[in-house]
This record gives sequence, structure tokens and C-alpha cells, in this order.
Amino acid sequence: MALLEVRDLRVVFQRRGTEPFSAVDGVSFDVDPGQTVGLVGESGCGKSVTSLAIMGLLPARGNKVTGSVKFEGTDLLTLSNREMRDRRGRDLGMVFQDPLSSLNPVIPIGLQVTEVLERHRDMPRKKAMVEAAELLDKVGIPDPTRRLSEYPHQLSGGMRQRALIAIALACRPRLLIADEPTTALDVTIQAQILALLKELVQDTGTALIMITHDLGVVAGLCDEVNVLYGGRVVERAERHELFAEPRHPYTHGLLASIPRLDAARGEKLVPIKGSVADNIPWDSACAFAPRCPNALDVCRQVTPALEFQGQRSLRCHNPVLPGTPAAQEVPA
Amino acid sequence: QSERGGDSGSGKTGGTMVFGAAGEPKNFDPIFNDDGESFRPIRQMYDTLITYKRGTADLAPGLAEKWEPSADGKSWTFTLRKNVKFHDGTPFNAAAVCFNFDRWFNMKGAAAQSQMIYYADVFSGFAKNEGDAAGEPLYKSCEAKDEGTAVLNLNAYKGAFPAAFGLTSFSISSPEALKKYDADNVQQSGDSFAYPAYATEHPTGTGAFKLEKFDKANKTITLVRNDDYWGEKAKLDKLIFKIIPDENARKQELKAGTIDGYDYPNPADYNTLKSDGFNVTPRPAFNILYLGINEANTPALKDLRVRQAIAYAVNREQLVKTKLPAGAEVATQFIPKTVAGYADDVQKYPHDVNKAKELLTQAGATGLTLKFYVPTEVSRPYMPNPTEIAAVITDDLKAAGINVEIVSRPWNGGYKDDVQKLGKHDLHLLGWTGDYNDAGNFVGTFFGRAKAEFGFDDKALFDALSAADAVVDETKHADAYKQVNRDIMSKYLPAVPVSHSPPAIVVSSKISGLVPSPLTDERFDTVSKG
Amino acid sequence: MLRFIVRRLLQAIPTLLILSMLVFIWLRLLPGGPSGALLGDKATPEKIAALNKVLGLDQPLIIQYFKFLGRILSGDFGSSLISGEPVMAEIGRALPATIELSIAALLFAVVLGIPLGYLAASYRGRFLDNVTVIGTLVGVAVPVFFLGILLKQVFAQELALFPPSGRQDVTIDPTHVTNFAVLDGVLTQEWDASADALWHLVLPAIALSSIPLAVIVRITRASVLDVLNEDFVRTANAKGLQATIVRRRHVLRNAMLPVSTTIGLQTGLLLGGAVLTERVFVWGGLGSLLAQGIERRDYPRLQALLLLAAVVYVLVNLLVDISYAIIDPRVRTS
Amino acid sequence: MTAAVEPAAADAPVGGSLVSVQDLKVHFPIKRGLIVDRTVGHVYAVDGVDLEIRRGETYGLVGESGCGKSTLGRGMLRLVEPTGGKVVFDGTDLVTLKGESLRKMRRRIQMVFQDPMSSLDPRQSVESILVEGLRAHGLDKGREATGKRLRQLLSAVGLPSTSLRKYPHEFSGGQRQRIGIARALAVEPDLIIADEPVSALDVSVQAQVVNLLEELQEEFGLTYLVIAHDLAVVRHISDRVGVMYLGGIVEEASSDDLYTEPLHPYTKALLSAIPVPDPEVEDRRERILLTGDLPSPANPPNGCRFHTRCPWKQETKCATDRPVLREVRPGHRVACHWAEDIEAGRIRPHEVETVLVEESAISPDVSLIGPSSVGEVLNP
Amino acid sequence: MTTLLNRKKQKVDALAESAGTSLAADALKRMSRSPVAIIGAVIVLVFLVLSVIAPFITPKDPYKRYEELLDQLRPDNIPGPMPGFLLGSDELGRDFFSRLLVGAQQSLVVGVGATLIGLVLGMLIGGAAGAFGGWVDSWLMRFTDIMLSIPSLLLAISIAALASRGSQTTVIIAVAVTTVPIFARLLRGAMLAQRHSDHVLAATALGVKRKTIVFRHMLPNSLGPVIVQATLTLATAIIEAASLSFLGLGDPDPARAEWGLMLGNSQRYIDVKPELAYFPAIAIIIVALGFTLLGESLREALDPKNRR
Ligand SMILES: Nc1ncnc2c1ncn2[C@@H]1O[C@H](COP(=O)(O)OP(=O)(O)OP(=O)(O)O)[C@@H](O)[C@H]1O
Ligand SMILES: Nc1ncnc2c1ncn2[C@@H]1O[C@H](COP(=O)(O)OP(=O)(O)OP(=O)(O)O)[C@@H](O)[C@H]1O
Ligand SMILES: [Mg+2]
Ligand SMILES: [Mg+2]
Ligand code: NI
Repeated sequence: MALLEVRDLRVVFQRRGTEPFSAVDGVSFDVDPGQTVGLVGESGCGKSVTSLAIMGLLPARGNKVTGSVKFEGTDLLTLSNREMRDRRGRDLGMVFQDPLSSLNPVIPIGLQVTEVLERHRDMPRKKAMVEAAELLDKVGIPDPTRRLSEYPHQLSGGMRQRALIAIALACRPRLLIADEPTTALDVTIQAQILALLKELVQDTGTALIMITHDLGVVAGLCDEVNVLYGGRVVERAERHELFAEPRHPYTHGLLASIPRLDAARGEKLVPIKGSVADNIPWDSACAFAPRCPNALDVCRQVTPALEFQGQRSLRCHNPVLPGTPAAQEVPA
Repeated sequence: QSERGGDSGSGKTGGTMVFGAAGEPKNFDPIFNDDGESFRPIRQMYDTLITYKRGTADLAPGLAEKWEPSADGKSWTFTLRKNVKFHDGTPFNAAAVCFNFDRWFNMKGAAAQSQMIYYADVFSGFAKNEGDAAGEPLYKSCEAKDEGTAVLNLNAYKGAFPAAFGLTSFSISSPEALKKYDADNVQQSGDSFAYPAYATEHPTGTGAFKLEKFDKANKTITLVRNDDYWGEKAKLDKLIFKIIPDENARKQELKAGTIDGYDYPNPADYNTLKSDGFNVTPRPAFNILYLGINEANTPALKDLRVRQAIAYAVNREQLVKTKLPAGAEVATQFIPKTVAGYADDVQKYPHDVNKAKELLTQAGATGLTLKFYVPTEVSRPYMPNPTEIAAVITDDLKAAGINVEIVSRPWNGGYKDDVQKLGKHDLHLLGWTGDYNDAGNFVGTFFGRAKAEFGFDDKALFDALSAADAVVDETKHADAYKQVNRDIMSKYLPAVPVSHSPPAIVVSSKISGLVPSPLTDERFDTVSKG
Repeated sequence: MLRFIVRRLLQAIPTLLILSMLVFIWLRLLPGGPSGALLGDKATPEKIAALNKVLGLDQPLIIQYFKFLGRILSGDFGSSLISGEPVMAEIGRALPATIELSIAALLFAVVLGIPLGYLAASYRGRFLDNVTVIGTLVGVAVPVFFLGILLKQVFAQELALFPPSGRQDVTIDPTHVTNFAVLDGVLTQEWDASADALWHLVLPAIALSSIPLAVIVRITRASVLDVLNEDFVRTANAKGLQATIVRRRHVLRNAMLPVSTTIGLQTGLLLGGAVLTERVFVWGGLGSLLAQGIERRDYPRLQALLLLAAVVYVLVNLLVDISYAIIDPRVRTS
Repeated sequence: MTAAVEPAAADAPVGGSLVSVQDLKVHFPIKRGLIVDRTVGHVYAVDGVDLEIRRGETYGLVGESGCGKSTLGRGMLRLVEPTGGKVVFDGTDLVTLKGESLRKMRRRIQMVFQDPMSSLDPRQSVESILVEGLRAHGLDKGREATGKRLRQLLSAVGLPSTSLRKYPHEFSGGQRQRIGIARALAVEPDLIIADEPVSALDVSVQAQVVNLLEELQEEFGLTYLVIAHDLAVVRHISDRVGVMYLGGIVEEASSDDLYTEPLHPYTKALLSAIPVPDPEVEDRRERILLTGDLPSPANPPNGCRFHTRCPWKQETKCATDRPVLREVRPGHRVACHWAEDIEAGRIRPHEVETVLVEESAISPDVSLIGPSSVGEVLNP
Repeated sequence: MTTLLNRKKQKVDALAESAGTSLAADALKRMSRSPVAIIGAVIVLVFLVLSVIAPFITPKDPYKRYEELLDQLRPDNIPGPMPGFLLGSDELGRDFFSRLLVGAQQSLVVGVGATLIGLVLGMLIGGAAGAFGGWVDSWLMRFTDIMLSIPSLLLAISIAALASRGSQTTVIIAVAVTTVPIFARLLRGAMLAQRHSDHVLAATALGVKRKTIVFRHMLPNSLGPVIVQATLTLATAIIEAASLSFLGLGDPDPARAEWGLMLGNSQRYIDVKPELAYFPAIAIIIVALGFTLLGESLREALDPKNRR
């Protein structure tokens, strides 16, 4: 049994006076201990909502979550608020994207680290402080004891993100969700943080869900990659396989539209036409059909199912054939 | 003997009365004051040589049992009451009286002189006029003939006497206390005055009450009974004046029982107060409200017919009935009935729109537009609510075909300047409360000389008034003024007398013995609370 | 911090100087004047002119101003034209009254306002929230004086639960130490005086607190809602912290930033409301001094009062900033 | 692939210098003080930059956040006032221009901004956004001509002509960026400075815009200065690339040179840090992980600005002398004392002690003035 | 890869999804869904309509003193409802009901007048400060600081009291002056923010003239908060005018029917006929509430945070 089994997770947002909107539309995936699973996709495809649903952190009202999220066999969605609070921080850790806004600006870093230790590991404040200093040291913050009494704004972006990681890892959670942990950081800092995450996962055996829209990050970090489009997984594969042979036209298009450092210069980028705004609902069609170069008539009439093809899952009527270069010119 | 305590016997002795005052006293030295709020506590602590019969403006013996003018009226002999002591225990005698007169006359310092409004007015000037205080002094000398006889010598006769000797400003202070507390030392600090300890903390008179303290934080003036009072002792142990500037609040405090009475209840509340069991007592009206006319700016107003038209146009009967307190009367002339010199047979101007229109047409003054200056932020005994009165008058004038442009000015914020100094107006509202029973105090003040307020310069009228004032014999004095009043109403009509309104005083049913005075000269020694 | 305080105080000086000049000139350019008021009913133009001369009011404005400035710099604000008392003594007596009233009103507003605002935010969009929001809007729309009159009419006149006006009953003969009536009672152990003063304080404080209460409720609500949407609250929840800790440590503390500013500003504005409340409840504070001063053109008093208002404004702003720095470390370090 | 971006096969007139930036400095004063604000220091946002852009080429500028790229771009346009240096555009020093002549000159240099939404006035329709520039430079020649020109512009950037009546918020991010580009094109500029033109866009849309920029260059013979922190994009689009670090250019070379043979340690680190969407590459890659963070531009380190984080830092020179940009190879300039030694492998990288970076040290005086009016209080 | 800020992007996309023509239309649509806005709008609308048609629908002449009423009018007795006079007499024997109706118009004049004057002056100051910046800005802000340092009612009181003539104009000016610094600061803040915004930079880079930038870009985009403030100021202006009247500093013209004035004048008769105070007070409260509700919902609608 996997550590985390997400099955048919659906999140529907419904506000007064607006159409219900499925941000996550039946997502299923597994995470094993020690495994790093990537969730990638364009902005708005439901990555964050998925992670928040797992953590039970979606806004209290205005949404409906269905499906199941089994963590070691317990369905997290059925737990009460209080039971969830016991698990969060202890079993489930999360690192958010923007390191400045994710830390409380008016409380010293120390307290923000120790409060989770006090909460879940029943440590007295003194002992927690020592532990916190060790944690900060572990994530590579120099002079940790001094930093404990400082406030978030006194740290640089990279440090803040490290502090957040330290908080998330304080109780050695078995599952860590990192929701775009490096988007607000510079490349050189990003590299530091990614290296850190990788190292920590390897050392502690924590399962990691890495959420990002940066395929490069995924390529370096994840064991398995889920590509999301419009709230559904459209392709899942082991990373080598996925990058070597993207089968879904969306994955394919995504890879083709990114300028690559390692590619020869002069290759023209092949954008996916249109934008996310052109999505259609998954109800009775493929949501990607309007933008898909491979779209057939059936794509606009039948919702494709997620089919398992060995190690890979694919949701497409007309997948890209293996070996097809990303060469179709798109009309301007 | 004394007239005091006429209705004594009723009510218990002792207790504390709390009276709601409308404003703070400036200080407690009688000579430096001129306003009712200051005078109210002063009157309880001081006596004057001559006083007024309770409830009237008639003269009565005060510290002087008798007073006698010389034949030319230039010298007054006072026979003083015996065994009278000031609050500080020093004796009251002729020397003390003369000390007071001398003090006033010799007052030094422009600051001090500028504060002695009534003295400067009545006695015209000082030994050495400082600042701009001008005038030939009336005072010549004061002789203490013996312990009990003081003779005051004047440089000229003045019709205001003897009534003016009753003015509260001329209360007699203890010479010792005056000296001890540096009473004359009025300091000017910046653009304001600082009064000496005598005026602020140690007023020392002969009155039925003594000052205990003035709690400025809680705005209360506490007086206690003077057990050495020469007359009948006060019945109350304590008399507290609580300063409540807001009229409505005074009413509510009375209703809540936290005060026992207050001055100048709003005429609108008479009814409710009465039905709540309070005694609302109007004072005899001793004032006059007039609609002033300035002849200087609009030529048409120089025409008597136009002024008469205005008089006919104003429905004074209705105004008095609907807007002025019960007991108010339409004024037929510029002095109240009780003042010697009042003439019954003056020309009257009953409400008559047609006549007004007719007169206007005759004068060729149709389509006249007049600037009507109205004071705001003020309430006077003779005009409880000037803007409402102005509204009614405006309406009436319009009905007679006179256009009116209301110009309102705050009382202290330009109204008096504009009207009295600059004469910017055509019409205005003003009035007067008499200081003492003398026609000259009314008409003489109004029309005795050329003023920007009325904008006319009629030597005949001025002469007539000063001649009347100069008549020494009482009856002839009164007759002279009667004639002047007749002339004013028929020949001059420099303004339209509107009304005499009785300002009232209200007390709870527990209070008895308070006699309202037309001069607002109430003395609380007869009051008892039961 | 000290540097900052000194800096702010120094910065206020030119503002106050300019203000003093404006106030001075403006008062004197306006018609009417203290002389007329001083002389009362019997004033004649001649007497007024004479008094003006005595008072030096006939001198050129510039000379008057420099004299005035000289006096002020030597700490002399002059004496009131009305009472003859040094203005500073008057203010020394009236200020505690106003402060007492303001503190009571503010306490009432804060103690009631913050929990109410928090409650409304937590029940966002529900009945309680709607009632609170509409209630606060009404609170702002009711003129203070009318509320005061209404309170008096109902609680003092009809129900006779509270005294209608004043600070203390006349039967109480309190000893004045600080002129804070409640405090003085405690200091001198005249407990009845204290109790009576408190009793008198209730209605005016409620009337005066209506606007600050409404504003504090609304700001608290908005601020809490804002903070609830902040990422760090999500982080706190992701840590699994108890709801109470999240609420207290993370939400409320951050939400207090704008609230503290508001409280400070409302303190500054209370002076305006106090004029009305003091009028209605005959409260012998700055408002009464001001009203009377205006009516009688009491220059020295008005000058001192307006300068005082400006000083209060500066101080209140300073306090706000300091409180800000206490709550928010980001401000502290700069 | 288009010819314009491949200088080898250049058919566009790549030629003489169009802009030459000489020792450009933009320092922002940090003000603080009692009563009167004194300048207590400066943010050395751009501190002595030399660069030359040739006619028809695309010059890419990369560097981490805060290193001064945008400020350099803005300084060139005089949107911020340069503290010193020269910007010689087509023979005229822009820094000396004033008033009307500056305004006229602006026609020839245009800017495309990072955030496509905020750079468009939300209250103006696309039409008035586009016409504005024409009008400002007297290019508005009658209704008809202008209408035609607008449609031309729109079709050049791939928008339907119905867009004219619409407002910016009715477009998607990519479309808005196209409007921004059309606005720049409208006045027929010679040089377009594109400040992070794609960083706010989704990857798929990013490709569209990148392609568009390339096509336009080809069509109109434009010269670009493209600012971006995404090295892959910069490499793709540029002929030559400059790498900025803390207010100065540390390396400049042709696009291919730079990526194949980075000489400056910082460039090396930067290149090795970029994640590549290819697991094979990622697995093989050896990273040069820098320690520590970017020092504050208000308090830049002495000597070589990079020495605090440089794994190749040497005992001498690095901490004391600021290296100048020197031509190590034809067309390849680098500001490192030891570039040759590093390249030859004479110097090995070593551990770097992390230096604390105080973020707050540079924060400009936080305004302590709260809301100061009833309105502001009543209306939070 | 791109280190773009996710948030910004989300906002951008959310906007791309929303359809509509202009921002104003957008805001209106959102307001039409809010019950608070609708209540506010209805109140304000009724008030506006009333203030226009009131003079034509009054059952009696609001300025005439009627004999029927005068017959019973005494200082301590003001006639209550009687045939033809729905609410009876006012303190001078005029038809109270008609005056209440007409009062809407005068109250509007006071509210709008004060707000307009404050708005114009405030915008001149704030606009100049925001457009020029630099020393102009610092001096103008010093000036508004001084104005702000006196509590608004205090300022209004002193102006009203010390102004030479008591009149409606004085009241309007007194109230207006207190709003000047608010508008000035608001506009200045918004304009300064605009100064550094990308679209202003873009216009500068285009070589658009400074004047055009100020008037076509900075000003229109800064007006949102000012409009909101204006709505709220309308409410406070009416209340403050009433406060001045209460303090006896209002417009003394007894003929004029204005709610604040009526409320102020009625204080003398609070025991005789409390309706004289209650009705105008309630009218003021309702109208102030209406404007406040409208302003608040307008603010919410214009707030980009609430868009979606
Ligand atoms: N609280 C909410 N209420 C309504 N809609 C929401 C809410 N949160 C998210 N959504 C919508 O759900 C969709 C998915 O959002 P999500 O945040 O999961 O995207 P994402 O994949 O994380 O994108 P990004 O890369 O921009 O972070 C979006 O269209 C978003 O607008
Ligand atoms: N107006 C200004 N006042 C003060 N400092 C400024 C100003 N503008 C920019 N800076 C500072 O100058 C430095 C360089 O800023 P700049 O915007 O040019 O960086 P950048 O390279 O464009 O960064 P990014 O990639 O984040 O856009 C930064 O430290 C920034 O804080
Ligand atoms: Mg996300
Ligand atoms: Mg930038
Ligand atoms: Ni190309």
C-alpha cells in the first residue's frame, strides 16, 4: 500500500451567484515513502488546490471536496478538523511558495519553529529552542541561534525558504508537500533549495510531493511526474520516460515551447496555441482539444479516460507517437 | 426697621439649596463686574447703600438707613446702619464707605479702569483717567462726618441718583480685605486680565452669605450663611450655585432633583415645568425689545411715514402671543410701565397692514428693500430667541410689501460691531434691561446722542432728553420724560418698541421665599428649603 | 527609537509655529472681538475702542504676534479673557475632564469593538456579521449629539438610571488632586466621590464612543479578514497548531496593526466629538472651554486650545507609531 | 528558424553601434535624518556599466533579481535619472537631452514591460493606448491613415482588429503583452528595450511572445535589448548576452560562446543552476552550488562584487580590486581577475564560508506615517 | 526557468476570464449583486428624487405661517397633527411635514455643496502634489498636515463661529474645509502610486507629454478612492452640518428648511414637541446611512482584491 493514495479527488468551488467550478476534477495518484512525485502543469490547472485538499487547508466555505485521500489507510477527508490538526505538522508537512508571506511577520523565527515542536512533540520551550537551532543549522542557515530571535524580514529570501522547510520538517513528517517552493527565488538560490530538499528526502525517507510548473525542476528532482491539465491528470510517467517520450500532446507541447539551454540555438520554439482561457470543461470532451494539434473529432465528443500503459498513464484519444519531434509549425 | 424677611416664618431653617446658574462669574469684586452671572453670587455676599424693595425696582434702605440729597442734588448724605460687620469682622462705617468711593475714584491702571464699566458710566471718570477712559469725573469727595454718616459730594447733578446707588457694582467691600488682598492690582497679561486674590478668592462684604469656595473643576460656587449678618439671618446653611451653561441640561437637572432651581427657563418649557410641579415665576418685565431702524443707509427710512409703516406692519400682538413667554406685553414705548416717566397716552401702532402699505405709498417707498441684522448665538431676557423673532417680523414686513434681507451675525462675532459701531444695517433687533428705575437709563441711553445704531442726528431730541435728565424734582422729572416719550413715539419713532418680556425663574416646590426681582436682583437669604 | 521620537517631535515644531501664526492672525482678522464680549451688554463702541487700546488690540498685527510669540516661548499663554485665569490653569483643569471622558469612551469602544469585530469576521456573511456591519454603519450615521440627547432622554429623564449631566453631584465635595474625578476619589479614598464620578461618566462615554466603536469594529473585522487570507495563517494551520493559538498568536496579533492605528486616530478625533458630548452632558472639559471661548472671542484661550489640539495630534500620532513599532518588528528595526 | 537571431547568417543589417552605454551609473539615495532628510547612503543599482548594442542585433541581459537590470534599462531611457555616464544613441548623448528634444528622441527607443497588465492603463481602450504614441509624435495623420496603421499594428502582433474597442482587462496575459509590443512598435522605434517581456506569462504563451519578437525583428529590422532572468529565453533570443551581477556587467559574449564557455565564475554558477527539462542532463550535471545570498546593492562588497560567494576566490586582488570588463577573447569580455587561470584549471573551486546578508540593511526608511485622516480611518 | 510570481499570474488570469467592457461596468455589475449596495442605492435615489420634486409635492407652503396653526401656537405649546397639517406645526406656525419634505433639498445642497468644495480644493492640492512631487508635494502636505492637526469638527466649529456671517454658505464652507485635507491626501497618495506604475512609465517612454500623462493616465486612475470618499463625505457633511446647527453655529436663517438646521433649532422644544427633533434626525440618519452603504459597497466593488 502506498503512503498516500489520492483517488478521484474533486474540488468544486461554488460561490453565491457564480457557476460551480471544478478546480480539481478527479485526480488520482499514489505516493510511496521516500518517493518524490511531481505535479506539473500550467498556472491554474489545479496543482495548489490539490495539495490544499490533501492538507485539508481549503477555505472553510465555498467549496466541496469529494473522492478520497488515504494516508496510511485513513481517509483524511473524513477526519474532523481537530484530528486533521493533529496530523498536520506531524505526519503531513507543507512548504509554500512565497517565503516572506508564509511566515508570520510579527513573530520571531524561533517561535515559529518551536511552536510546531511544542505542539506535536510536547517539547518544553527551552528544549524546543535548542532543537529549532539544530533544525535551522540542518537546512543550512548560518548562525542559527542568533537567527532564532530575528524576524522574517531580517532574513533573505533563501533563508526564509529554508526556515519554512525547517518548520515543515520539524516533526519529521512522512509526507512533505512542496507547493512551488522556489518560484519566488533566484536561480542560484533555487538550486540551493532544491539540493537541500533532495538531500533531506534522501536522508529521512520522507515522501515528497513537488508541485511546480517548471519542468526543469521536475526533471532534476522527481521520480514520477503527474502532468495536470484543467484539473485532471493527463499524463503520468516515470520522469526519464516522460521527458524522453512525452505522449500527451499537452506534455509534448509544453516541452516543445520551452527554450532549452542544452538544445542547439536556432531551433524555433513551438508554442501551444491559445491559452488556458481556451479550456473547455472535461464533461464531454477533452479539455485540451481546442488547443491540441492532434485533436480529432472524437476529442470534442468523448472525454478520454486515464489509461494505463505499463508504467505510464495517459489520458488521450490521439497521443503523440513515440519519436515525433516537436516540429509542427504553428500558424502565427 | 428692616424690610427684610417680610415673609419670614414660612419654611424651615437650614439645608442646602443648589441653584443652576447659566454661566461662570468673572470674579467676585463687585466693582469689576457688570453681568448677571457674576452679580448673582455677589448680591448674596454684599450689600449696597441703597437697595431695592424685594420684587420691585423701588428703592429701599440698604446699608444706609436714610439718604438725603442736597438742594442742588450735588451732595448726598447717607445715614448708615449701625452694628454692621464685614465678613472679616471689621466694622462697617462711614470711613469704610468713603474708602470704597475713594478706591473707585482713584483706581489706577488702565486695566483696572477698563473693567469698571458701571462706575465709569455713572461717575463718568476717574481721578486720573488712564488709557482711553475719558470724561469729567462726577465724583468730588467723600466725607465721613462721623461713624454713621457719610457725605458724598459730586461735581454735578445726575438724574440717575439715588437709584444708581443700588447698583450691585457699588457694593461696599471691607477696606481691610481690599488692602490685604491687593484688590486694585488688576494685571494685564497679554491680551487679557488677571484679577487679584480679593476678586477671585476673598470677596469680603457684609452680605447674608460668605464665600466658602469656588470649585472651578466642578463648576460650583459654595456660599455659607453669614451668622453675623446684620439683618435677619439667612435660612439656608449653604447656597450652591452650580454652573450649567446648557439650558436643556439645567432643566433636566432640576427634573432629576440635582438642583433646586435655575434662572431663565426656556419659555417653551413653562408648561411642562409647571405640570411637573415646579414653580415658574416670571419676574416683572423691566426690559424692552425694539426693532431698531438705521436712517443713515436708506434715505427712505428718514421719512417718518416709512418708519411708521414698519411699526404698523409688525404684528406685535401675535408675536408676543406666539413666541414670547407668558406675561410678555407689547411695548408701546421704550420704557416699561413701572418706570417713572411712562406715558399712557403715546401714539400707538396696532397691526395694520393696509395702513402700512398706504403710508409706504404716500412716502413713495414701495418696493423698499431693507437689510435686517439679526444676532445669533445669543439669548437675552428680552429676546429669548432672536432668530425666531426676526423670522416673524420679516414675514410681517414682507406682507406689507417691504423686502427684507436677513443678515445674521454672531452676537460677539460682529453683530454689535456692525450695528452699534459701523451702522451697516437698516433694521436690527436689540433691547435693554434696566439697571435701576430711571427713564434716562432707557431712552437716554438709546436716543441721548447721535449713534451709528440709529443713524440720525436730531439735536432737538438730544436736548429734550438731557433737559429731562437734569430736572431734580421727582414729579417734574417724570413729567419731562413722559413728554419725551410721547414725542418719540409720534414725532421721531427712531425705532419700533416691540415687547417687554418677563424673564422667569424656576424653583422646585420645596423651595420657598424666593422673590423674583425685575432687576434680577434676587437675594437668597429669605429662601428656605423644606 | 529614541532618535525617531526626537525626530518626530522636532519635525512638529515648524508645523506648530506656522499653526500658531495662522491661528493668531485668523482670530484677529475676524469681526467682533473680546472687548465686546468683555464689556457685555452695556458695551458701547467707545468703550470697546478704549478697551482695545488697553489690551493692545489696536496695535499692528505683526507686533501683536511677536509679543504673543515671545510670551508663548516663555511659557505664558496669557489669561482667559472670560475668567481672568491663566489659560494654562484652565486647561489644566479641563484637560483631565476631557481625557477622563475620552479614555472611558475609548475603553468602551476597544473592549467592545475588538471582540465584536473579530466575531463578525469569523462569522463572515452570516447573520451576526451582517447585523454588526449594518449596526456600525448606523453608528457612524447617527450624529453624536443626537445620540447623547436620546440617551439622556431615556436613561436619565425617563428611567432615571443615570444622572443627566455634570461630572459629579454637588452634594459630593471632592478634593481635587489631579482633576481626574475618578482617580482623585481613589487617591483621597473618597470612594463615594469616585463612584459618583464613574456613574456620571457612563452616558457621556457611551455617546462619545459611538463612532470609535463603529470604526474599531469595522477595522477589526476587515483586518481580521485580511489576515485570515494571509499565507502565514495557512502556514500556521499547516503546522497543525490549535485553533486558539492560530487565532491569538497569528491572526489577532497581525490584525492589531491597523486597529492600533485606528485607535490612535480615533483618540485624536475624540476631541471633536467631545465638544458635542460635553455640550450635551455639561461636561466641564476642553469642549466647554472651546465653545465658550469661541462665543466670547477669547483669543488667548482659543490660541492655546488650538495649539493644544495640534500638539495632541502630534503626540497621538507619535504614540500610534510607537505602538506600531511595538507590535510590528518590521517597523522597529528601521 | 529566423535569420535575425543567427548572426552568422545575418541578412538583417547587423552593423555599427546603435547605442553605446558608457560607465552608466544609477544610484538611488537612501534618505534619513532629523527634521531634514539627509542622504545617508546609496543603493548602487547600476554602478558603471559599459555596453554596446549594434544595429539590428538582440542583446540579452541576464542576472538575478535585484542586480539592476531594469534600472539599467530605465536609466538608458531616462525613465530614472542616471547618476553618471553616457548613453550615446545614434550619436546623441541621451543623458544631456532635455525637455522637448528628449521627448522627441524617445520615439526611437521603446520599452516593453514585464507585467503586461500593469503596463497598460486599465481605463483606456486598446485604440487610445495605441494612438497615444502616434499623437505624441505627430504620426497621427488623419482618421483613415491612423485606422489603417492601427490595424496593421494589430495584425503584426497577431491580434484581431476587433480588439481596438476593447479594454486591457478583457485580454489574456499573452494578448496583453502583444498590445504592449504593438504600442512600442507604433512609433516606429529603432531600439526596443524589453524588460522581462515574458516572465509574467505561462510557458506556452511565453513561446508565442518570444516567436513574435523574433518575427517582428525580422520584419522591421529592430534592435532589441532583452532583459530577463531566464537564461534559456535569453540565450534563445539573443545574439549577444551580458551577465549582470550587483550593478555591473561581469561577462559579455555572443550567445553561444557564453553558454558553451562561460568564463566568469558567476556565469558558470548561474548556468549550472538552471534546471534543464531533461532528466538525463539533470542527472549528469555537476552543479556549482553557490552559498549565501546576493549582497545588498546598498552596501556592495569591495573589490570584485562576487568575491563573497565565489568558489574561485583568491587571496589577492579579489577582495580589493574591482576587476574591469576586459576582452579575453574576440567578442568575449569578462570582469574577473583570474578568468584565464580558472579556464585553464589552474585554480580549483573551494568551499565558501557563508556570509550573512542582512535584508533589512537596505530597506529604505519605512514610512511611519499611518493613515492620517478621518476618511482613511473610516474607510479602511 | 521562470521565477515568476505565481500570485500575479493568477490575478492576471482571473482578469482575463472576466468579461465585460470597462472597469466601471464591471464594478457596477458586482454592486448590483450586493444587497447592501442596493439598499444604499435605493435610499440615495429616493433622497435624490425627493430633493428634486419636494418643492412640487408639499401639501402646504413650507415657508408660510398658517393662521390655523398660529392660533394654537404658544411658546410652550406647538400644535400637533391637525386636518391639513399631517405633522402639525413647527415652532413658527409653519407646516412641519412640508418643511420636512423640502428639507431633503436643502440637506442635499449642504451635503453636495460641502463635498464639492472639499473635493475641488482637495483635488487641486492633492493633484498638484501628486503631479509635481518634490518640494511642491512636501509643502502642500505640510499644509494639509496643519489642517489635519485640528480635529475636523473643531476646525468646522471655529470656522463657522469665527466667520463673519452665519449663513448656509458658511456652514458649507466650514464643513468643506475639513474635508479638503482628506481628499488631498487621498488623491496625492493614489497619484504618487500611479507615478511609478508601469503604464505611466510606458507613456513617458512613448514620449507622451507630461500634461497628457497627468490628465489622461494618472488622474483617471486615481479617482476611484476619491469617488468612494466623496460618497462617504456626503454623509459626514450632512451630519457635521447638523452638529454645527446643534452648537448654534449653523445657518441662522429661520425660513430655510434644512434637516440639520431643523434639528438644531428644535432643541429648545425637545420637551414641547420632540417630533421636531426626531423626524429630521431620523431623516439625516437614514440618508447618511444610505450614502455610507453606497460608498462602502462602491469601495468594495472597486477594490481589485474583491474581483473574481
Ligand atoms: N478559493 C478559491 N475559490 C475559487 N476558485 C479557486 C480558489 N482557489 C483556487 N481557485 C481556482 O482553482 C483553479 C486551480 O487553482 P490552483 O491554485 O490549484 O492552480 P495552480 O495549478 O496551483 O496554479 P499556479 O501555478 O498559478 O499556482 C484556478 O482556476 C483558481 O482560480
Ligand atoms: N526607485 C528606486 N529607489 C530605490 N532603490 C531602487 C529603486 N528602483 C530600484 N531600486 C533598487 O535597485 C536595485 C536594482 O533594481 P532593479 O529593479 O534594477 O533590479 P532587477 O535586476 O530588474 O531585478 P528583478 O529581476 O527583480 O526585476 C534593487 O536593489 C532595487 O531595490
Ligand atoms: Mg499554485
Ligand atoms: Mg526588473
Ligand atoms: Ni529564431
